[in-house]
Amino acid sequence: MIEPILRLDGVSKQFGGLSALTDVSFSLNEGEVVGLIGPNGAGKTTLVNVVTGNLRRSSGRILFRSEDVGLQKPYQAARRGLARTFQIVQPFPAMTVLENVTAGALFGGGAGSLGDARDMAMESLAFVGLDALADRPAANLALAARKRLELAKSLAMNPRVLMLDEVNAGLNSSEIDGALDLIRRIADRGVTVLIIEHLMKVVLSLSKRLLVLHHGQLIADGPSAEIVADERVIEAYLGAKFAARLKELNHG
Amino acid sequence: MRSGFPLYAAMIAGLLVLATTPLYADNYVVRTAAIVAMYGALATSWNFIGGFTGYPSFSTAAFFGLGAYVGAICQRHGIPMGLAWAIATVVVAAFAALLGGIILRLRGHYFAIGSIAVVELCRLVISSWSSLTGGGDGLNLPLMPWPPEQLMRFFLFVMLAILLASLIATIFVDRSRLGFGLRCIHQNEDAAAMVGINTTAYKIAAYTLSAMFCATAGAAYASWTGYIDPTDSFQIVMTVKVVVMALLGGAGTILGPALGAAAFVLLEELFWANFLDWNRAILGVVIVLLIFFLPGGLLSLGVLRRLRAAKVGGGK
Amino acid sequence: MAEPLLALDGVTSGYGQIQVLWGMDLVVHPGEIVALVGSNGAGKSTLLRTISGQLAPRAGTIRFNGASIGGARPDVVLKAGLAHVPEGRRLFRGLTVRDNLMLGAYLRTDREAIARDLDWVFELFPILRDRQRQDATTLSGGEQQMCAVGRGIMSRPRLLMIDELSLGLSPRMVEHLGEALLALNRAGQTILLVEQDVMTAFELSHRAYIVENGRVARFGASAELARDPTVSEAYLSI
Amino acid sequence: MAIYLQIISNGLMLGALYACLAVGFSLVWGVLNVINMLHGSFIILGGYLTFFAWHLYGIHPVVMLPIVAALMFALGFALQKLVINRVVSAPVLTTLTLTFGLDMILYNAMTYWFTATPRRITLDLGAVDLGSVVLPVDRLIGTALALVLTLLLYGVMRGSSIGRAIVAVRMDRSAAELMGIRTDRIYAITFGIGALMAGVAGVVFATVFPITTNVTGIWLGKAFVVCVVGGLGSVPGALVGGLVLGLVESFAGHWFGPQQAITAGFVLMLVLLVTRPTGLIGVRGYE
Amino acid sequence: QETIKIGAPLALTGGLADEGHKQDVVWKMWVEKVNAAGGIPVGDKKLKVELIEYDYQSEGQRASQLAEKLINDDKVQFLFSPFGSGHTKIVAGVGERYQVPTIACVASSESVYDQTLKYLFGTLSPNGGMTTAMVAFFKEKFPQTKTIAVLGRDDVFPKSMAEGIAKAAEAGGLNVVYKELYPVGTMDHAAALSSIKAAKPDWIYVTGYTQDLILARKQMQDLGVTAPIVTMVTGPSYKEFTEGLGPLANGISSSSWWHHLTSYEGQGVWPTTAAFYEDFKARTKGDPDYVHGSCAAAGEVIVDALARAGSLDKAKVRDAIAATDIQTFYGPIKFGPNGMNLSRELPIIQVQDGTIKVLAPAAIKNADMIAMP
Ligand SMILES: Nc1ncnc2c1ncn2[C@@H]1O[C@H](COP(=O)(O)OP(=O)(O)OP(=O)(O)O)[C@@H](O)[C@H]1O
Ligand SMILES: Nc1ncnc2c1ncn2[C@@H]1O[C@H](COP(=O)(O)OP(=O)(O)OP(=O)(O)O)[C@@H](O)[C@H]1O
Ligand SMILES: CC(C)C[C@H](N)C(=O)O
Ligand SMILES: [Mg+2]
Ligand SMILES: [Mg+2]
Repeated sequence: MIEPILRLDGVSKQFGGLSALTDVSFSLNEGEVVGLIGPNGAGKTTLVNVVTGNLRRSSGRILFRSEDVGLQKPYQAARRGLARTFQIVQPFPAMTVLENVTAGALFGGGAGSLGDARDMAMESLAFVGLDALADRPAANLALAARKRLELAKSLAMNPRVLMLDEVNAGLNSSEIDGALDLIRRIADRGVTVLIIEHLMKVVLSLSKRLLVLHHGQLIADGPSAEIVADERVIEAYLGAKFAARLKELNHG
Repeated sequence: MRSGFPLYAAMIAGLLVLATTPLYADNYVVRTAAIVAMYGALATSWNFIGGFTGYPSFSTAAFFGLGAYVGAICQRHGIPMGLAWAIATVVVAAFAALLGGIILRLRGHYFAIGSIAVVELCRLVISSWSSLTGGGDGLNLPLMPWPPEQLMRFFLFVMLAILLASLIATIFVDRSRLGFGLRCIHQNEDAAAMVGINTTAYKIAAYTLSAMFCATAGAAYASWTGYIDPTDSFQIVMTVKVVVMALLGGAGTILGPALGAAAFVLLEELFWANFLDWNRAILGVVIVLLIFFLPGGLLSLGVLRRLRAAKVGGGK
Repeated sequence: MAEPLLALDGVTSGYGQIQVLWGMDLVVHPGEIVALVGSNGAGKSTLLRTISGQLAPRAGTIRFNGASIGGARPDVVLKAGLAHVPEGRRLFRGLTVRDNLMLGAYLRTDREAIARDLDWVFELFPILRDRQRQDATTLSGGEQQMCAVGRGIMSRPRLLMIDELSLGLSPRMVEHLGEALLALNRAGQTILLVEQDVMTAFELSHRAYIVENGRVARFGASAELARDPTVSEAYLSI
Repeated sequence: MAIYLQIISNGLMLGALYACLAVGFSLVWGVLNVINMLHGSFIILGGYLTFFAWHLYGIHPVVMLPIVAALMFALGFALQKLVINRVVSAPVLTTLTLTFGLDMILYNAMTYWFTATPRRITLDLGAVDLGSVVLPVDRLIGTALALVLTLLLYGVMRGSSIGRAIVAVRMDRSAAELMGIRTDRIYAITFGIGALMAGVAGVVFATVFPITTNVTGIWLGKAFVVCVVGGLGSVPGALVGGLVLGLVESFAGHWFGPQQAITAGFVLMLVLLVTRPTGLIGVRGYE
Repeated sequence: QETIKIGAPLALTGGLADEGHKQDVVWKMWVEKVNAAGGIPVGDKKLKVELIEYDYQSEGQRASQLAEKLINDDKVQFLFSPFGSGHTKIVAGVGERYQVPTIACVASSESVYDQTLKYLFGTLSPNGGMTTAMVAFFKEKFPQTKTIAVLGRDDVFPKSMAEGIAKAAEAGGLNVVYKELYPVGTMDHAAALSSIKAAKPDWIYVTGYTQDLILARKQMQDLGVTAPIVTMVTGPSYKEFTEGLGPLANGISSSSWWHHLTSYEGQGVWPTTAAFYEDFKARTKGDPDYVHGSCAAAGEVIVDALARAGSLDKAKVRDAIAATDIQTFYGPIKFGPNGMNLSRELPIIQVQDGTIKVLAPAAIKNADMIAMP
């Protein structure tokens, strides 16, 4: 079989007494779009932080293209092509939208010169449909635009794996539809996407495969359809009412 | 977008004004010009770490003082002056790089305090290491057997050279990916790391740059006065003065710090000549007014805007 | 019909040059749950900030419980009985969950009543009881939201305003919070709710206002709005 | 061994004074996030008030304690409300520079009016001789006062709702507003308390050390070290930091000579800054 | 009408303010007297003297800046260097560069003069004169003296004195049981004093400037640190010391460069020591100390040199000063090759019930040495 692009092997993370991640193991295959769901506090964001080196895993191995990157620094993760977005978006406020993305291209995307970087930046701005706002200061974008900017920045780093931590939280339906389309197009470029989301609508429409975290443990990993029917998942995450709503949607 | 022309023009003009003082003014004016150039270089150096990177560094006096001492010690061991200055520069740069590796992990107020502590610590170490530094005795340097006018002119040009060097370095950094990276760090360090900037390395680079020219200036200053001692070589007041100068001109811009230095030194001279008893207080008032009414520095004034050139790095 | 608890009449507001609200009219009656829905940047949060005194209205009147509170300082508004749970939780770093909750009762002096309300918050959100000694900002997003709502409750407000209840919460958590709000409401708590997830909003509220670009686009009984095809077309496309 | 008892008691007495000197600085730093370069001058100002009251009108320092406290609180409160408040949320560079400028003014004024000549209050209280250890009475009193005042502040911060509000404002200004807290007032009160503590430290110091503008920088430096060693914005932190610094200086002075004493303090500070930026006690809520 | 301009960077504020004001007083006194007499004879005309003073606020860098200002802007022909060896070094450097004769009246450390400055002259005699003699004298008075503890301020003069005394003591067969320097700005001597106490020396020798010494003395008292002989240099030379300490000053011994009890005679505006004493007393109500004496003498050096040079030509004047060999109320003045006044017997003094007594040299002694109370 083909070598997975990212593989976690018995990864754990403690905060003092509290264990945010316990012996988590799974792997992502090149080009896959996988959903990561789980109740609040399950450890989803922590998981991302551990993979990108923002937090140091307490134990376990993290393999990127079968290289152990468990001790890498965030900037190394970025250069390797492990990009992520933040649950709370983090732009360079005083810089223009273009400059924000240029930074991604220049340092993460390995652009040779400022010039190339700007071209790459324009490209990914166009891709996410922000090119119109290129010269606006990032600070006074509305939330939806800021989330797109975050995406454009990650894209400019031409990542191999892209981890999206609730890029859709706070967007309204029409905006979400836009985002969905965008993420699909990203995936079509062959980028492996791990998408963390509470909006099942989003998760289900994007990913064939779901991972479910609960109290820091991976309680399920499999095809979406099965997962949403899984008793433990309903119990731990979806809740009976929502599960019911899903069912009638699938039938109706 | 932005043309460098007004910038260069202003820069050349400024340097020329200083360089020509010996032609028409007496020695004291020339001395003042040299002091302007010196502080200009110090402020411009500070700009790398304080202006571009946004790290509130107060280490200037430490680098200046160390430069002075390294240079002095070398000269006393018979090393020719120029070489001594070079050595001072390199040694202090290395010191800054090492130190940076340690204290640049700190942020905001902690970094500020740490960088101030460095000044105090250097003073204490230098003064208790008598065998090498003469401790509280200070050190005498070989006096230069030149007539005062010539001597003064010489050091004016030396200080101007250092200033010019620091300015060129600034322009270069500003246009390079280093400058861009530093500005990203300034804006949001975590996000900077996220886009693949090796923040540690970049910060150390900035800190080292901010130390080098201070060291050269310090060494030159030592040769100039011919006598240095710990208390006068490591002054917190000097450290803060330099920061104020940079703010006064406009931190993070190319010419701002140097401009601020000139303005500050001249003001100081003025108050000093006219209100001996209160000059310190008046400077205090100037600082307060600056903070309130000119937070962006002189270069945020309409007239001077065009010199502001360096907006967020490399954005062209 | 009884005198409304909160009544806005032609309120305009904004930040610096940016005007955000363009004459909002809105009423909340005692005992109601009223929902505010609308896309990002519509001005929902700005409205709440204006009501709670963080922004001063530039025109229009805000009457609360019979008195005009337009432009009053936040502490005055709060004393009048109007609590605001801000968007993004805004818990106090460095303080334990418990201390955060206690700060909700900053203006109160009735110690034993405060103690009772604290217990009541812990019943609503048991997880908080277990985490009460943890630094509140190290809680997960959902846990933080509970803490924030709890902090709002601790001031014993006549009207509780919650901004973005479900932002970043799991469906189950939203459901749980929803039940908690309903329980609160049954206990007589009047609530003004800003909500992105329109479905949840309509389920929870008696009446709802749809805000667009700083104006009220539609309002009415939530059930009816939910049934209205034009509305579901725009907001309910799951 | 006798000598060590003496060294330790020297260290503890000095340490208590340091704690008292630093606690106000630490509070302002922690809550307003402002490094108050005026702190050293505030201490000396408190000292001058005490000295002249004693020198001109024979008022005993202990009597001056509440008076100085009140005056300094008023000064601090006003200064914050009128001046510092305008930049209170600006980055450290701005606030630090501003307070430095203000300090230049105060410093210059004091040097001009009182001259740099050191002033001294000589109460000649003698010393208690425990054989192996000698404890100067004025220092003992100073130590006691320092401890009492510091603990008093702790009580206020911990127990009173003002204390709680101060912490809330320290963490999130606009959220604190929603709790009904008036942030501008809290800031002014905090800065007032900071100045007050500096002032009373000055009163205590006036009986032990010479009062002169030349030493403002020295005391300010101590405040830095104590804060970092103990941990920011926390009364217990200041207490621990002060005592540790006192002991370190005392022992270093004995073992390596007075030249190394002060150096040791700064080294300790830098080491802690890097290894344990939150100080020995760490940043906590109250305090 | 041309005048003779003398420039003086002075510490009128800051740490050395007291000392600065001493210099200020005497010089003004001297200038008035000279000008009242019509000025200084140079060649065939008499020129008035103008003294230009600036406050350098006890900050070395300012001292040098002001020296430059005095020379360039105010065109002074002479410099009076400020108080202390440290700052004298700084100012002397400037004077040398501009070849302006500089008279140092309060710098006595050889290290100031050992840097081959041709234009620097000092009216104080070398520190050495104050150490060996003192060791000998104390051993004679207190034969049981075996050990000495030395605590010195890490600053040019006090440091050289501390090292000087330690050497002299060892040479004189004493055992140095403690020798440390304390940094400038030390506020708490408890640690050092405790260590000294533990060493139980027969003689405690502390150097520093007045304020350090007052502080040290007080803390010695607090910690019950004492010895048969306690010497503080140069504390008791100043009335600020005795006034600042009151009874605590009693028994403290020291040495000085000059004392008003001496009875020298010679040329200049003050023919005798007594004459100077009277004038000074009349003007300031206080007793003059060596700083006053030495500073006034500096003026006399210039008067004499100008008379012999017969012109204001820098080089001529400089050589004239170098050739100085005069008697004044302050004693003989004759500069050695390094520009320092030649050594002579210096007074050893002690505070006895509140007043300064002279213990030696025999010629002017007015009291016998007592042990510390
Ligand atoms: N720095 C930290 N210190 C202590 N505990 C932490 C820290 N960061 C996270 N935690 C805890 O780890 C658990 C997982 O947090 P995490 O943010 O990963 O949850 P999550 O799955 O992202 O939740 P949400 O969907 O609400 O964002 C939570 O219980 C949280 O309290
Ligand atoms: N502090 C501010 N300064 C300037 N403009 C602001 C500020 N806060 C919000 N705005 C602007 O006001 C408009 C309304 O913002 P508001 O937060 O009220 O929208 P919202 O309805 O709450 O949207 P969301 O659902 O994203 O919270 C937006 O265009 C936003 O950019
Ligand atoms: C205070 C005096 C003793 C000055 C001393 N003569 C010196 O050389 O500094
Ligand atoms: Mg999360
Ligand atoms: Mg909102």
